[in-house]
Amino acid sequence: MKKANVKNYKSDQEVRWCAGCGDFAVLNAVYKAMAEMNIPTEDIAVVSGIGCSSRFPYYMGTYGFHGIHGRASAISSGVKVANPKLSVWQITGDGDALAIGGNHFIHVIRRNIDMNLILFNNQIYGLTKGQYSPTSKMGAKTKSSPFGTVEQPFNPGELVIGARGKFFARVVDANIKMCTEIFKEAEKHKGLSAVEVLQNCVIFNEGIYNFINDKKEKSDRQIFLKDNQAMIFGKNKDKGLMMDGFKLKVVEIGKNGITEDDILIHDAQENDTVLHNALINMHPPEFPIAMGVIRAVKEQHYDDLVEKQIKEVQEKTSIRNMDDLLNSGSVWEVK
Amino acid sequence: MKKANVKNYKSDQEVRWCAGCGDFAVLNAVYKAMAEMNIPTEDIAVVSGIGCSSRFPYYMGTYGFHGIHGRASAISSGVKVANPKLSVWQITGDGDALAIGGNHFIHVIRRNIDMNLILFNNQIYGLTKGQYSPTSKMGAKTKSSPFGTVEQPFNPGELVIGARGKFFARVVDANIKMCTEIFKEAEKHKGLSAVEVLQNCVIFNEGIYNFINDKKEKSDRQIFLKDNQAMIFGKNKDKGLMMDGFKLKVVEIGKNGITEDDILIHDAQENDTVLHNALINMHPPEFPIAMGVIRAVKEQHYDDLVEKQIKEVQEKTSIRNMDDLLNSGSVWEVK
Amino acid sequence: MSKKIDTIVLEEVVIKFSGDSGDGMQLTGTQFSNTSALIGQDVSTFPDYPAEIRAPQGTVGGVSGFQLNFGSKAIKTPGDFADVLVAMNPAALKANARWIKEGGTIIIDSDTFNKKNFKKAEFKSEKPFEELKLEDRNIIQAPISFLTKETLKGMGMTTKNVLRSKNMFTLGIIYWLFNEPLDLSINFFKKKFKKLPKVAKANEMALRAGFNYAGTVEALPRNYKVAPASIEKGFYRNVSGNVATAWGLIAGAERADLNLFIGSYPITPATEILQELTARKDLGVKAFQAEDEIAGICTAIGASFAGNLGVTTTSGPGLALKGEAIGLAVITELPLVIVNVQRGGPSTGLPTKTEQSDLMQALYGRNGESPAVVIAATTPSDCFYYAYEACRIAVEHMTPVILLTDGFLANGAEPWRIPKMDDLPKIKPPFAKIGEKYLPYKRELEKLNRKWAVPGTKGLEHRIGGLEKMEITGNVSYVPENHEVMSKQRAEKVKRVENFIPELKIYGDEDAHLLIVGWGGTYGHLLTALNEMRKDGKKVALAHFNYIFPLPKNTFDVLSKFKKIVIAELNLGQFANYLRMNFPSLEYLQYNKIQGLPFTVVELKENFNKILEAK
Amino acid sequence: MSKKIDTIVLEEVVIKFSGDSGDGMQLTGTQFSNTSALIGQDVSTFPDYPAEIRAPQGTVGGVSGFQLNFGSKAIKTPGDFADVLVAMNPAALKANARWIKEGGTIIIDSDTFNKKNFKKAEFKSEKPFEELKLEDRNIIQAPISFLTKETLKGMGMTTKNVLRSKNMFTLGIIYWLFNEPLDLSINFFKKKFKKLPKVAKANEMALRAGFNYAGTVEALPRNYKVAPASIEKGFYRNVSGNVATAWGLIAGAERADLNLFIGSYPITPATEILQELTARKDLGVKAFQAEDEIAGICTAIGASFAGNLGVTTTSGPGLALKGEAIGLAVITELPLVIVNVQRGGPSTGLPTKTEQSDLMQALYGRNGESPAVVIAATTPSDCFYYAYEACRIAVEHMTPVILLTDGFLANGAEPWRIPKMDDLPKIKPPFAKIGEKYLPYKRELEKLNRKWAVPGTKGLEHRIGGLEKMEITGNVSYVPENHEVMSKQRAEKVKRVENFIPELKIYGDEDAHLLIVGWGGTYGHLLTALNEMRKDGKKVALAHFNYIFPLPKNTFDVLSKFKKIVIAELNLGQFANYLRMNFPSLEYLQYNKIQGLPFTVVELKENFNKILEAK
Ligand SMILES: Cc1ncc(C[n+]2csc(CCOP(=O)(O)OP(=O)(O)O)c2C)c(N)n1
Ligand SMILES: Cc1ncc(C[n+]2csc(CCOP(=O)(O)OP(=O)(O)O)c2C)c(N)n1
Ligand code: SF4
Ligand code: SF4
Ligand SMILES: [Mg+2]
Ligand SMILES: [Mg+2]
Repeated sequence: MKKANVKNYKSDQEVRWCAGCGDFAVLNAVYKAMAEMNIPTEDIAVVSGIGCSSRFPYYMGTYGFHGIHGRASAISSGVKVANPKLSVWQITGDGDALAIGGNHFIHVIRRNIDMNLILFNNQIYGLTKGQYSPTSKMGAKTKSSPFGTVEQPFNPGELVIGARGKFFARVVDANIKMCTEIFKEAEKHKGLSAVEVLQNCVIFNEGIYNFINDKKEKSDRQIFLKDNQAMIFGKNKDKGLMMDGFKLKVVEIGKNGITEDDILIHDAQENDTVLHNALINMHPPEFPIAMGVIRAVKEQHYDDLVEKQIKEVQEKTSIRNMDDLLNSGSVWEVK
Repeated sequence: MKKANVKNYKSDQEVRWCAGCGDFAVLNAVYKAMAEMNIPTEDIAVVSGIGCSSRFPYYMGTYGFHGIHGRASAISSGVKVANPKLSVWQITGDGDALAIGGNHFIHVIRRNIDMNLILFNNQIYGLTKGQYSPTSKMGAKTKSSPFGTVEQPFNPGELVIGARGKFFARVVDANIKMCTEIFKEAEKHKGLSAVEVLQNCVIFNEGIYNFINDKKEKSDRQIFLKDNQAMIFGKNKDKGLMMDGFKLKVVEIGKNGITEDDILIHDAQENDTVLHNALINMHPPEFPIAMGVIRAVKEQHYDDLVEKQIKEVQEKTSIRNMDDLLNSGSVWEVK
Repeated sequence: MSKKIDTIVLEEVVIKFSGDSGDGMQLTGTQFSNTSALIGQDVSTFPDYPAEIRAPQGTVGGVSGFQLNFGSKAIKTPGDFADVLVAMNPAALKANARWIKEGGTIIIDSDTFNKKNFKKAEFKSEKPFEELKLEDRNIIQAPISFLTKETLKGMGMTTKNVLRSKNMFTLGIIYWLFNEPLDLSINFFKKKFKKLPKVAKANEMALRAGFNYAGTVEALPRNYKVAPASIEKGFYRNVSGNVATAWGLIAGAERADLNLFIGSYPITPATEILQELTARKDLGVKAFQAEDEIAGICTAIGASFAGNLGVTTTSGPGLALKGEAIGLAVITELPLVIVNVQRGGPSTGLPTKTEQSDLMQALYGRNGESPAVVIAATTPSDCFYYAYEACRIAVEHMTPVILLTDGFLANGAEPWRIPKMDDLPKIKPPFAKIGEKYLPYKRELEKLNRKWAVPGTKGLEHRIGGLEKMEITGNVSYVPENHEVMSKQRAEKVKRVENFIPELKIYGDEDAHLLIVGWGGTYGHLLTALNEMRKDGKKVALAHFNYIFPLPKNTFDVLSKFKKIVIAELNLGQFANYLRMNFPSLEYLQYNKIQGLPFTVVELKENFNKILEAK
Repeated sequence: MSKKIDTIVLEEVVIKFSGDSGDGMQLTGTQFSNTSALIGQDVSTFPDYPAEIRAPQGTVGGVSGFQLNFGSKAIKTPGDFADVLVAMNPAALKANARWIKEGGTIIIDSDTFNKKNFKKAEFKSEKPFEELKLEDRNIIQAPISFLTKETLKGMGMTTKNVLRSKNMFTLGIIYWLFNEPLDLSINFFKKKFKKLPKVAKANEMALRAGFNYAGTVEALPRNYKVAPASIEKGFYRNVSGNVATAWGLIAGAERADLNLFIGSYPITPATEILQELTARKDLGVKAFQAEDEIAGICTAIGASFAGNLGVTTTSGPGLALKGEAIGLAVITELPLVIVNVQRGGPSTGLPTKTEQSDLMQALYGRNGESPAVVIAATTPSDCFYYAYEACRIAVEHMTPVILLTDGFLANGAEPWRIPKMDDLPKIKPPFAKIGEKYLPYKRELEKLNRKWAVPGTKGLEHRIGGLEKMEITGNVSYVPENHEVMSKQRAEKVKRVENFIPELKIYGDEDAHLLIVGWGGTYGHLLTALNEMRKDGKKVALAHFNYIFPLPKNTFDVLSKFKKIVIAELNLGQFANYLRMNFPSLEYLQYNKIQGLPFTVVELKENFNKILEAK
């Protein structure tokens, strides 16, 4: 199948983010992923909450719903369950998904509804001009924390797994290629695919990801995980991850007798969460930050189970319409 | 200090749960724990949401607040931050905390506010007469799922850790002694102490915990974890837990050359979540279910950090009251 | 030894079954009313749960009741006061003492009237009837527990199980008293306990024993007969308000050729609607038990966007939580039905009790100028039609519709002539045409609705959302004048619903001296009061509202014909204020009650008579 | 070469600074108004953000504006139309074209008026003034970018940084035009950029250069002088509505000897209140940025239970989310202040624009009969007093109080005479007495408030909650009559607040032919319209409401004196309906506007005059 033209996926509305905002790159990656997978525009529904990132649907040439703050997961759940043949993309921010929308977020994950949840994590409330969010680092000074926050942040991947998530991936806005590839993986995965995008807000949180994005150092500071491949990283592909008791450690291949064979092989499909959690929790400088698909476990998904249950019941019942129902059970005639 | 009389902690209101409900035992354990720790009744605030279990405050001779559905964590957060010298006990159900209250639940845990959160998990909505809850097993047939649910349940402990929880314990209603002991541990722990009570609802979910509670078999089906002690269980104390790659396995002491020394030592204070998660996720019949304090990590807590930050700022400021503030900055006189 | 029995023919009787939560009074009441309905009497029932939680056995807090009113005339309410009270224990007697008619009959299980139970029920003495000043009632002390045990001796059942049939022994007594047939209940046992024939048998035996006991003992010197009512011919069934609501929603979706999607969170007294819809997988209903009320409505909005008919159901506190999202449905102009089963407020209030205090909330409980249609059902069975109406209006006018019922309607039941689906008006969704350029906020001339373009349809891709939209194109717009245009169009669209609803009718005298005005679930009581007053020769009329926003077009014309208007509602005067604000030139008196209980016909008549007499 | 300059003395001038979001117009406007206020002129300001999000540079959507009105007389509004418009680019010109007075002056940065920018601003031609029909205005084309660059050449700064000072060059022009002193701004630079002396210097140089440029070029043949206003003596400061609100809350807590606790979630245009309170750790404020609005109010309720003064702040959609919890505060009868900064609805609507459409929501947006006090502020600075009033009423009457402000007040600013805390009435919390038996729902006679027992106090242990409570004891109660008693007591308690608030005043003519009625943030515009009409010889009066529920006791007496009453509000008629429902015997005309904008005095006068003329 020939891949579709990227511009099919664009709407005629002007894109209104600040110049330099990471959101632009993600938008482009979404266009590309959809085009490369050739999903018909009419079969796509893009649903969001409120936030800078949540303006996303207006820029799509697909069906789109710009919801209310925090409710993207709930609205998109309704869309998918009502109309399961749609490819549903949920666009949300760290405030939208993890502050006001935290409940719907953990529940859509628990239910494993088949959609792609793209979480723009800029560690700030952008749209309301710079208050801290549930992912802002402890001590962050923002408009609403002039003396620094006193709250530990969520790690979105950890919360996804805590809510029984089956798919979690992490990408960085600047890397459109990586984003495109991972969005395609997310779309292919049946069930809820949560993708955390490390997104730069040039206005209120400029540079928070510079450390891991640094052009020269990023191959040492990021590890791009691929299913079934060894967990190797570094400029010279000479670093890797190994087990150390119940923990992970970074080792250098070729030193202390360590060879490539000693390095852990990534198994995204493993249902057990232990290793995935450990990977998600890796933080620089001690560890590289894990990018790519960290977890992708096949599991039945809610929308499909609903369809099946309805089918099963309907196969057995004699009640086929409302008249049947009205006349079932205890009915009597008055003559 | 002489321990206080249990009856000090009782109110004059008749306890109105169904005969045989697990809630009675928990209530008694709470009375006992408070009395044994001799906490002055006036320094205790018991805060709940809505549900059978949430009627709890009315039965306490302390300060009490029966809130609205799902908001126990938020109300109690306000109580504690406003009045940090209080011993705050939050009483909540699996519906109250994990359905409608899911957001406040994960946020009170993330913030690590110093209180005891007692989660009555009966895997059902008791008060509204028997609908499934977010902890009901997949396939559970209830009033609102006549053909069985199609949702995977939360495992509360896993969610606590996913939300960066520092203290998690699990007890069973029937074991008042265990409940009392663990409630005392929870009260001693500074920061948020989440205790999951496996609670039997005789009316709508009778017997869900029978398997692990079985008088004869329970020592094989439960493992009571104690900090710094080996993870040994079984009628004859002949079973234990060992590592198996990144997973756990049950072994028999004395067989295949395994001795007590091979058995894992429980370290509740370890900050790394991997092993705690594995323990929380153990399920019969393959594994015993983990009881007791599974995780208890010391960490700064929000309410305390708030006080400290205020003190710090106040030490440096020259603005000591509203008149000072009004006359600070750009002020001019009209003569 | 056969005795002479007088059979007295009655027009209407109120029975209240009461006992401990575990005594099976709800089942007993349902059995009696089913039998009564089946033999052609008219019936109205009202279960009365004490509180949400089981109180300890034997206490007043733990009493569960089931009241029913049946007769050979049209029955519109479950009745104010009981002709016959069944009290299975002292607590039940105490809880219901005030609801027994002068000259009424009280049947008690004398085996439970002992010291222990007097104490539990907090009697001060051991003379319950004196203490409650009920000595003059016709008291029948039957050793029901003992006789049930005797009857079922030798069945090899545990005492606990044997005593479960106490209620059927009692039912037998009542059947005898009113000359009703046993076979319908016996058939019910057989069906229900198909797999437990012993239980079926035990129930049958207890029922017959009670019947025979009543026919034998001296205590009941006569029995009564209630003739069948002369009701319209056709097929009938019993239906409660909540089930009728659920079915009306399914019917609405079916006649609109839409899939029904319900997103809801359980809450008393609305939960049964969700439960019934969950059970209706046979009809393809998609029921989503959400994590909370907000998710409930938001999934329903998502479903409507995706081309289903989205519905959400709740009660007061839940409606408060849905306010913000209702606004989203208002501005996105999607069809959505919100059912609110009112209960006693504020806050958690009296969660199992009935009230009409969510009217203002339904009208105004959200930010901005946010008009949504509000309608109300008036009887358990017409919940079906108003749920259907809600669907019709939501779909054809592309708007959220709030349907108000209440705890009284929700749990109450009555016989209902089964409608044929073909007799209901077809519902026509205003789908956008494929092939034409789709402009999301282009309005149709008549109703001002926008058109509905369903995801999955090629060529109709579009975006909607909560920000103000440019008229016609639907692009985000901050243009000041456009906001005014859109605000007015939204208001006008809802206003025009008045052209598609029936006019307001008047019951009673066109030249009445007093117009009684009501809305929603008080209809039965108001109508009965009206009829009785007219029988007494008073000139009165009733205007009862189902359509609240917009009001029927002729409302002012109708109201302004009457000199005196009294608005009777179960709140502190919300509809009265609403009418004042719509038609300030008229004068309105009020009769309000806010006790978690329905009106009684007696108090209504008393008050209306006072108003009539006043200068 | 010195030229002759005419200095013309003006009474009042409106200036609007406008440019790209990045052009620093807010700072420029603030500097001008600070200077103006400091030299004793009266000022009123209104920033006008385009939308919540930065649009691409150079587009109309991305224009940010700051309007100010200053004068030698009392200034009550930021003015309708600008005498002087500063437009830093073509988009700014386009966005504001309709707001320039006939005969007004337009100052543009001619360097930005090029093809590229015309295109971005969607001009059809390259003749923006003609296209906008502005040719007849007094147009001053200054090469501001170029001159700024020239001025700062050699400072060793990047072009980007140099251009940041464009706005100060512009400010210099305006200072010259109105004969205002430069030193206050120069001092400001020195203080603000203490650690970046180069930046301070650059700003100073640009400012002086602009001033000198204006004094030199031919384009500005004369300048103007506005004399100081004759305002009350005392110490003054500038204050915006949101900061005044925050401070009023702190003041309320201080005068009640309570700790202030705020639980809130950011939302435009209310966020600054939270931000200001977060910064006030010096005064011990506990600010809890909650995970959502529901947690915001629930933490505040918890804090009030625990003995703090609990406060929550939000805007429309957030208030909708708080409805259920407000009901909890109503039934638990705890002090609680809810500030709602109104914005354009419904739903997300026009989030950065002003509106008065949350009145009905504030009154009725929750389940059950759930009375809470509703008050409204009327100017940026009196947000302080009404926030204080909200605290006073909440604490002394033990009730939730909703304070309504709006986007116009919140962002607007004005000089404010600094009050002394000792001059404010002391607030006395009705604490329960230690040692006495505490009955949680025993009421005090005068106000009907219950007493407040703070956790941590020995002997006052008690339980409260959302279920209906027995009067006096506060035990859970399902007794029907008690519910009616409690419902009425809650209503009566709030009603009695009328005994503790000032009476309604009338501005203007006691014997007016038209009474203008307003409430909340429209005060400045209505008063100005009133004054101007009276100058024109019309007999008019104004009744402006701060207290909405309950209304001042003399409301009916006041209103009923006038033949014609018009209610002017920024919605579709909510207060008008509210008055109809309270005083149905009076007739009310309406003037409504719903465009996300404040009234203009011009349109008000026009409409009121029409009403006066109508028979
Ligand atoms: C009910 C409600 N509460 C609050 C807001 C205000 N609000 C809009 S967006 C936002 C946070 C945005 O943060 P995030 O989701 O991280 O998105 P970003 O702007 O950073 O992309 C807030 C608090 C709102 N619109 N609605
Ligand atoms: C806003 C709101 N929604 C719904 C309800 C109805 N409701 C009361 S308790 C409850 C669930 C109770 O379940 P759980 O928290 O597990 O407590 P349990 O009764 O099992 O102890 C529900 C749905 C309510 N009271 N308020
Ligand atoms: S404020 Fe930040 S997140 Fe929002 S558009 Fe601008 S750069 Fe992007
Ligand atoms: S319904 Fe269940 S949980 Fe509730 S009181 Fe009864 S036994 Fe306990
Ligand atoms: Mg963000
Ligand atoms: Mg439960």
